[in-house]
Amino acid sequence: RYEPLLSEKGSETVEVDSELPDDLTRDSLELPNPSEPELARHYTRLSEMNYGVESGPFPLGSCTMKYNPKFTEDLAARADASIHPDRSERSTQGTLGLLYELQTYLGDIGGMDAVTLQPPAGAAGEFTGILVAKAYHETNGDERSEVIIPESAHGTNFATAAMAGYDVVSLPSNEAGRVDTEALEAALSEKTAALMLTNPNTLGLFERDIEEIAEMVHDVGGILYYDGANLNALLGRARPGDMGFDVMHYNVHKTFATPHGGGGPGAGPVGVTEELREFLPDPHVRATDTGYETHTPDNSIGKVHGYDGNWLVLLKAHAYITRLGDAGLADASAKAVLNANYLAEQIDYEIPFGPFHHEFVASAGEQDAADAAKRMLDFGVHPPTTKWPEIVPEALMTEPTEIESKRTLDQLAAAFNAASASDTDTIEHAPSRTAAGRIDQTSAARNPRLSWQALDDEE
Amino acid sequence: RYEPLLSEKGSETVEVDSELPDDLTRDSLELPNPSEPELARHYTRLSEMNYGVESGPFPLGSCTMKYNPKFTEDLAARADASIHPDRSERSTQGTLGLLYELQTYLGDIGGMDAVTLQPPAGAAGEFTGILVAKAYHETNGDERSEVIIPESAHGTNFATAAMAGYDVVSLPSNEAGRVDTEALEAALSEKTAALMLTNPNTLGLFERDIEEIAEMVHDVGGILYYDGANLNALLGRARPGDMGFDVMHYNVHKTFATPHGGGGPGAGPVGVTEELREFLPDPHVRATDTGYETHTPDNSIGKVHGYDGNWLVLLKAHAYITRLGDAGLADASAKAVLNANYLAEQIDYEIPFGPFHHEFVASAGEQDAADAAKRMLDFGVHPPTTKWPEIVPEALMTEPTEIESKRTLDQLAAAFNAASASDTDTIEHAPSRTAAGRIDQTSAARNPRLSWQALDDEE
Amino acid sequence: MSGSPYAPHTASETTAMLDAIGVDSEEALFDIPESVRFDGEFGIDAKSEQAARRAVASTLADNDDLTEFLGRGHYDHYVPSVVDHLADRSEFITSYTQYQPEVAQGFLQALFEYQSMLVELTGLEVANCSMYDAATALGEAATLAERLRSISGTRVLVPDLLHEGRRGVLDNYVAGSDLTVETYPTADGNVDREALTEQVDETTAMVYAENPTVRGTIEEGLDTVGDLADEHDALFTLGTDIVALALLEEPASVGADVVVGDGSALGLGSAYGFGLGLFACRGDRELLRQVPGRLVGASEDSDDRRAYTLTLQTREQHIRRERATSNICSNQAWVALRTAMHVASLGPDGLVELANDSVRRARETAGRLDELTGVQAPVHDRHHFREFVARVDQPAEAIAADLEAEGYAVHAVGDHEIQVCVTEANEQALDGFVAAVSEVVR
Amino acid sequence: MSGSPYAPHTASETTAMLDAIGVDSEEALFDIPESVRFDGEFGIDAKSEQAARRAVASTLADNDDLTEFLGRGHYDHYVPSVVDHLADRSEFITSYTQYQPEVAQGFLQALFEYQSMLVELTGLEVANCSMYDAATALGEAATLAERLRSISGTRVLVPDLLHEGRRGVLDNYVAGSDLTVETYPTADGNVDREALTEQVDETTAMVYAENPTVRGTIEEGLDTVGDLADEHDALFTLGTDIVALALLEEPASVGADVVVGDGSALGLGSAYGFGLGLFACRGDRELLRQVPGRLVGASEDSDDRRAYTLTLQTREQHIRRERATSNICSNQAWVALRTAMHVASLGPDGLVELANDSVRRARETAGRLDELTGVQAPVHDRHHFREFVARVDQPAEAIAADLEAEGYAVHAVGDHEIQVCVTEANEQALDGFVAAVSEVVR
Repeated sequence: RYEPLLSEKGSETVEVDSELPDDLTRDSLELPNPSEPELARHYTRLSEMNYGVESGPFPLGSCTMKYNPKFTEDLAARADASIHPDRSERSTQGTLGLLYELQTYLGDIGGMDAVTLQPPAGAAGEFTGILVAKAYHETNGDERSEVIIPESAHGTNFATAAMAGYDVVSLPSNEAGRVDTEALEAALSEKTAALMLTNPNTLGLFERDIEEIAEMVHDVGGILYYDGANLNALLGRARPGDMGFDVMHYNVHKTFATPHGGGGPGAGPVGVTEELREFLPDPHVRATDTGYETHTPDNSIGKVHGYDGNWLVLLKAHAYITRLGDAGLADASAKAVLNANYLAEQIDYEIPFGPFHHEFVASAGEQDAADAAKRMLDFGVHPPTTKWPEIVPEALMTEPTEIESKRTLDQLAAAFNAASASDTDTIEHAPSRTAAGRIDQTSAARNPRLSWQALDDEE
Repeated sequence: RYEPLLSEKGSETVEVDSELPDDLTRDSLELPNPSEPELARHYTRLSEMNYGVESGPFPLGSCTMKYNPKFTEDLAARADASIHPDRSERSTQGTLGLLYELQTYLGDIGGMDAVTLQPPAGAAGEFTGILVAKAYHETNGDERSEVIIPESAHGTNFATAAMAGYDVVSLPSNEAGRVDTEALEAALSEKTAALMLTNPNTLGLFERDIEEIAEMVHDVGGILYYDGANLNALLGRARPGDMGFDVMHYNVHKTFATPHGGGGPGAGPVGVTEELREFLPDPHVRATDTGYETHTPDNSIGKVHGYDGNWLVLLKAHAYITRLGDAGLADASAKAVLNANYLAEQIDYEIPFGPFHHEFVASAGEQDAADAAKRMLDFGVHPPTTKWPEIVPEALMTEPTEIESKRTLDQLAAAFNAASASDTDTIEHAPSRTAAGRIDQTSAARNPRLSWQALDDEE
Repeated sequence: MSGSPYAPHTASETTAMLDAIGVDSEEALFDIPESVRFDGEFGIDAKSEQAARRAVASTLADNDDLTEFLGRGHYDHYVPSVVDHLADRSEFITSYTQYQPEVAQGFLQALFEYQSMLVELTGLEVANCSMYDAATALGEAATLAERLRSISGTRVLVPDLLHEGRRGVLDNYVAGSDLTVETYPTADGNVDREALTEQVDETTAMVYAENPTVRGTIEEGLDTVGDLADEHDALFTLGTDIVALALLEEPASVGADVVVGDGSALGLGSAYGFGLGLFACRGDRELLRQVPGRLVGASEDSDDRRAYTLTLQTREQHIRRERATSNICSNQAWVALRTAMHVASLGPDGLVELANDSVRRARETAGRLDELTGVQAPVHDRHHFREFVARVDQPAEAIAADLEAEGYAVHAVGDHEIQVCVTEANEQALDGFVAAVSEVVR
Repeated sequence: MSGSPYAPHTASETTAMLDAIGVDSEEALFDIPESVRFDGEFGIDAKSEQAARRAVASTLADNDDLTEFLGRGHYDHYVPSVVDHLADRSEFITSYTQYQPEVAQGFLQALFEYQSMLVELTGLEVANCSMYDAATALGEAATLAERLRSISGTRVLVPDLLHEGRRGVLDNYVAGSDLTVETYPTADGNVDREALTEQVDETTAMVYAENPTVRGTIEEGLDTVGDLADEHDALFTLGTDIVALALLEEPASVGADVVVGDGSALGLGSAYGFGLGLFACRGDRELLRQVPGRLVGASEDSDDRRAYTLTLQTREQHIRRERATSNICSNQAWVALRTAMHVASLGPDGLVELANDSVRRARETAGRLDELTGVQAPVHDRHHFREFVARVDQPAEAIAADLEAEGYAVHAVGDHEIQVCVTEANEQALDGFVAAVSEVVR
């Protein structure tokens, strides 16, 4: 059903009068002016037109849509968490203590020697990690110009490398869906600043040759970077640091269950080996004899966030890890992998690669994967990630996470199978049972209307 | 859409083992065992099948469905509000202080000399008030056996009088929809313990003869009781105490915007004149030179709640009054009356009585009022109270409250008028756009299935 | 601020609405005789949300920060955060009684589930969520007994140790009836069954017992009390709480006809006595006609899909008026929603574990206090649930006051008796508490 | 506790699932070489929700309870409770980026409304909600300048007083580009327009100025800066915040091409630097192709009803990879939702009033401090917004430390300069603060 725009419910234009000279101020301001009850109804209705983790299964591959424990929200809402970043360290021992503990937890979980919490998102973590690699090479007087990235990697990897000024060398997969070590050998050179990898990769496959890969990268003086998007497969089973990775980022909004918030905020802490610790961003939290303090690492890359990162998100991640502990974390990965494998058994679509871990990529085959996904919406579930990675034709990239029960997985499989069994006409016209029908993306892009003012102009 | 029962999603039977002797314990316990994500989804879905004030207009006559300010919830959630009732008074000065202030606010608003906050609901307030009247008569050595109640009064009035051991004398209305003073004269006698009145009455009409009525009741030694259900019409304009009422209850979940909670909890504080103060329930909060304390009034009727009433509800009412202040309270009534009168102008159904205040009673005429209400559901609004008071045939008792905007009232009027224009077949089969179709009340009552165990037995 | 912050009217809208009505001021809409118009002030200043919040919080802050070891019918159990978040969804908390079930299926189903949980926990067939608290539920049980044709007596028998609040409310509930309330003695905390046998006869309308008792003891042989009531055509009403029900003898199995007590021990935590009264009873026709409170039943909608609705409403005040089974209208539905959520969150395992912990904590804590010079605990040679009475050599009031000065709250229940309640909410403070007791009892 | 509390599997379900897969243990599903298996421990004990909550809260409680008079780019305004309650609805906070718009209309519309509010406030045509904070938004603005074909220069000019965090991030954002960052001088807090005129030439890619400035002064004659940038084909990027936008000159009217700054001054309150970066820019074709971040556009669904969708996605990393306009993926959508709610809650009246209060409070507070011996305020002979710099005779660090001991936090921004920010969040503590300052400055 349709909910009018706030502006359609009533706006008001006020003349702006002030004690300031007129030439310093604007003349007027027009904005919606809903009463609080109207406001509450507006956003309540909007929320009802939105699908979240508590609406049903949300098996978006590589997104790790877990349940977000409510008590972490309560902690984030505490008055003593609401402090200004420019306070003295003496007066913020609680915040610094929690950040230090989280650094330690993440270091242990990833097998890394030092962790910065400053990057405010996974992509920001990648940027930070690549800047660290760059600083390392520069400190060594080493001019390097290339970052190697498997073609099945997350788009952020490519964009990040470019943002840091590197040329991107794209690496094909082998027939088994993993890194082609021969192609890697060919790509590596003294120009190689880093290889960015996800493990398990976006097909859910563990890179079994990871130690050999690490050795190859290190042999040419490169840095091995771990994209933490798929860390939920490995908690307590394997650690990037132990595999030879030098730098990694963590997506706390994936692995550590902080809410995705409709796209964010997340947080993308970065872990490094001892050798790279000196390059971490400024400031960095460390323990002292009497408490905690911040300092600037010796060869710090500087700042990647205006302050210290997405604090309240980090706080929630801390609370989640505190709650689960070793046993809970290990079980989370075990059940995530169990769920992916069980779900895969129940669905009719072909799954070309395996053995996979916490996610798998099915192929919609003759169907358009995007259409198949729209059809799944009609069964009250959220569809998987579609059309990516491209190594699987018409990919349906599926990650149920550990939070789904067998019963829910069966329902989800039924939705997959109903889509699979649907004819072309049906899926092309799906969905039919959602708040909105299929939305025209082309006209949105061809004629961008990005504000209600643009809509008004049109009329 | 259908959401399975928790028991259908999965139950578990556990053997009960304990350190206690076996004969003191039960053998086993079977209950649902949802995981927290499943639990969250279950209740999220259930909530989506429920209409609240933030879903749209909720013009239930005599129910005063206002917006419930969120900040009052935050205050009720504070740790320092979560205390045990058996604490010392010295350690609970915050709670006692708030209760004392609320007593004072309510006394001022109602024109009453003393207020008890102990009754946990409006009906409990009525019971308390009638017990006070009874104690007053008994203290005077006065045996009285009857309570007079207008036939248009709330059902609770009758039930309360009976519960307190009184015979109920039902009083007809006059042609104008108000108390028939001649009939009242005839009904009054030295057997009259009390007359219970609502003003404005359930037709929204102010009892213009209230002073004469009070004099008549007082002349026979009776107590005049004010049912506070309609107090939202009068805030800052008139006070029951000034009209000659001796006892009154307040519905804080109506007038003072605490949430109705799907039927409760509410709170029903009772105000009395100085003469009746000594009969108030035990304990009663009063101020001392240094703070606050509780005491037992001299001729207290005793307890009407195991402890001190619905504290968190009272806290929210206090916060609401604190926020609005004199000006806000007066404006609330002004806008409530304005809204009722404006809405009445917009609807096609006949409204036989007036001038009304915060609510009016329309007649569905040839239509069945309950059917008309079901039809309104199809337009996304909540219908008014139906078939009551019976003085209006096929009554649609309507109270929009002050929170609705002109725009919303126009939409609500459109729903009324659409129902009014619908044919019999349509309204008899309404609603058709809700989560459930028309529900069979008769079979529910004829074959009571009051638990999932009963449903299982049936299968 | 000149108006209600929750009224949306702009000045121009107000004018337009007045014009549509045909009057020139809001004032003109009030049909109130001059003589009873109010033109005074309450003297309450309007405040911003921020200021109102600060004002109330500032007064609340006058409550001392004590660790409470208090119980006696009102308990503090840890409420999972998910309960708060779900119960606070506006569709639940701002909704009304379900008179339009087609748009209230969510709350109706939740209450139906609550009823079902109570059915499982009590072994009885019918449960409601309408009672304000344990005391009013007890009062309603008594008047129910009077209404039942199968019961002819008028005497209500209650234990001499009955909580003062419950007794006070019961007295008021029977004030309009022919019932009288009498006490029967207890022996070492529990029902003195021999003495009770003496007191029960054909004039008895109801026998009331509690398990656990107000002093935390666990009853033994309640089935004989059930039999006794049954033999004399009296209603057997058992008082308990929702945690104890998970562990102690099932009320139905000891012959209870009605169960009352505290439901909000789960779902609400300490709330200054605010709570939820349990109410469950047998499901035979006579009781179904006479039971007080709202009941949710299963039915079908026009498409023959399962649906829920309030049912058996002809018992209620809005239909039956002075012949209603109770005057209850506003009830405790939202608290029941929370309680059901908490029960579901625990599951049977968690609930039984919590109940077992309640036995263990009382035993262990009594044991630790008993080791102190100047304290003997427990006073009653019984099994305990969650709480127990301890004898102190010093005056109990002084002990309680001294403990309060140390930051702990206990009950003083006799000249030399204190009562101590331990749950997961205060267990972490137990070492400090025991140390404080050891200081103050000397 | 042996497993994740959020995994629902009973033992029998796990077994059934393993059977269905055809393996006999969860272990067997992990295709990880022995050599990289981890069999150590992290040493983190699993905790109950209650214990976990207590543990985190207990550490948080080590933060001192100070009244903050802090700003400099991160502000504490009172967030109405309704914002918390609505934004925390699980359909919003637990949802993902809107790749399936048919089930994400709610969030998309809310973001579209946010964009529209920014359009009104800035006078520019395009706004997004993707920037992490003011600093990263500034960095993105610089790299946007580099991508624009209409701009040929490489020098980014920023004020010498630029906040250290913003400068640091900017330096990193341009590290992979050909851009260089230079400062231009300020005069009494504001842009030294004469000096700037000297510096701007055809090699200039972007001129950045702020209004209000980091020292709280309000700029005058920004239109000349806009003209200057325009004349030399440089991008004019203006830094500001969402409250100031309601009062100060509209960025479009002074020639700003891009607006960045702090959005979370509304909606989030003090959050240790966590926030939302504003980002708005002109809407011409070239900018539309090059703008970073997510954009929501209006479209129609299959029934020709208005609907919303992410649009112009070909700019983004998941499609364009290394040629994307930014690497942004996870963004600040939920903070933008909160900011939009807060703006809507205030309405234009409330927002302008809040902005005017920000001018008044800074002026009045500076006036009160100026009366004290040992303080001169404000240092800059300018109009101020929300905050101002004061000169203190004693060393600023010592003053700040002494004030902290009294329960107040201020910035020490120079050897003898403190900076003080006043909002409705700390205004009620102003008397105490001024008294404390008068004590410590002597």
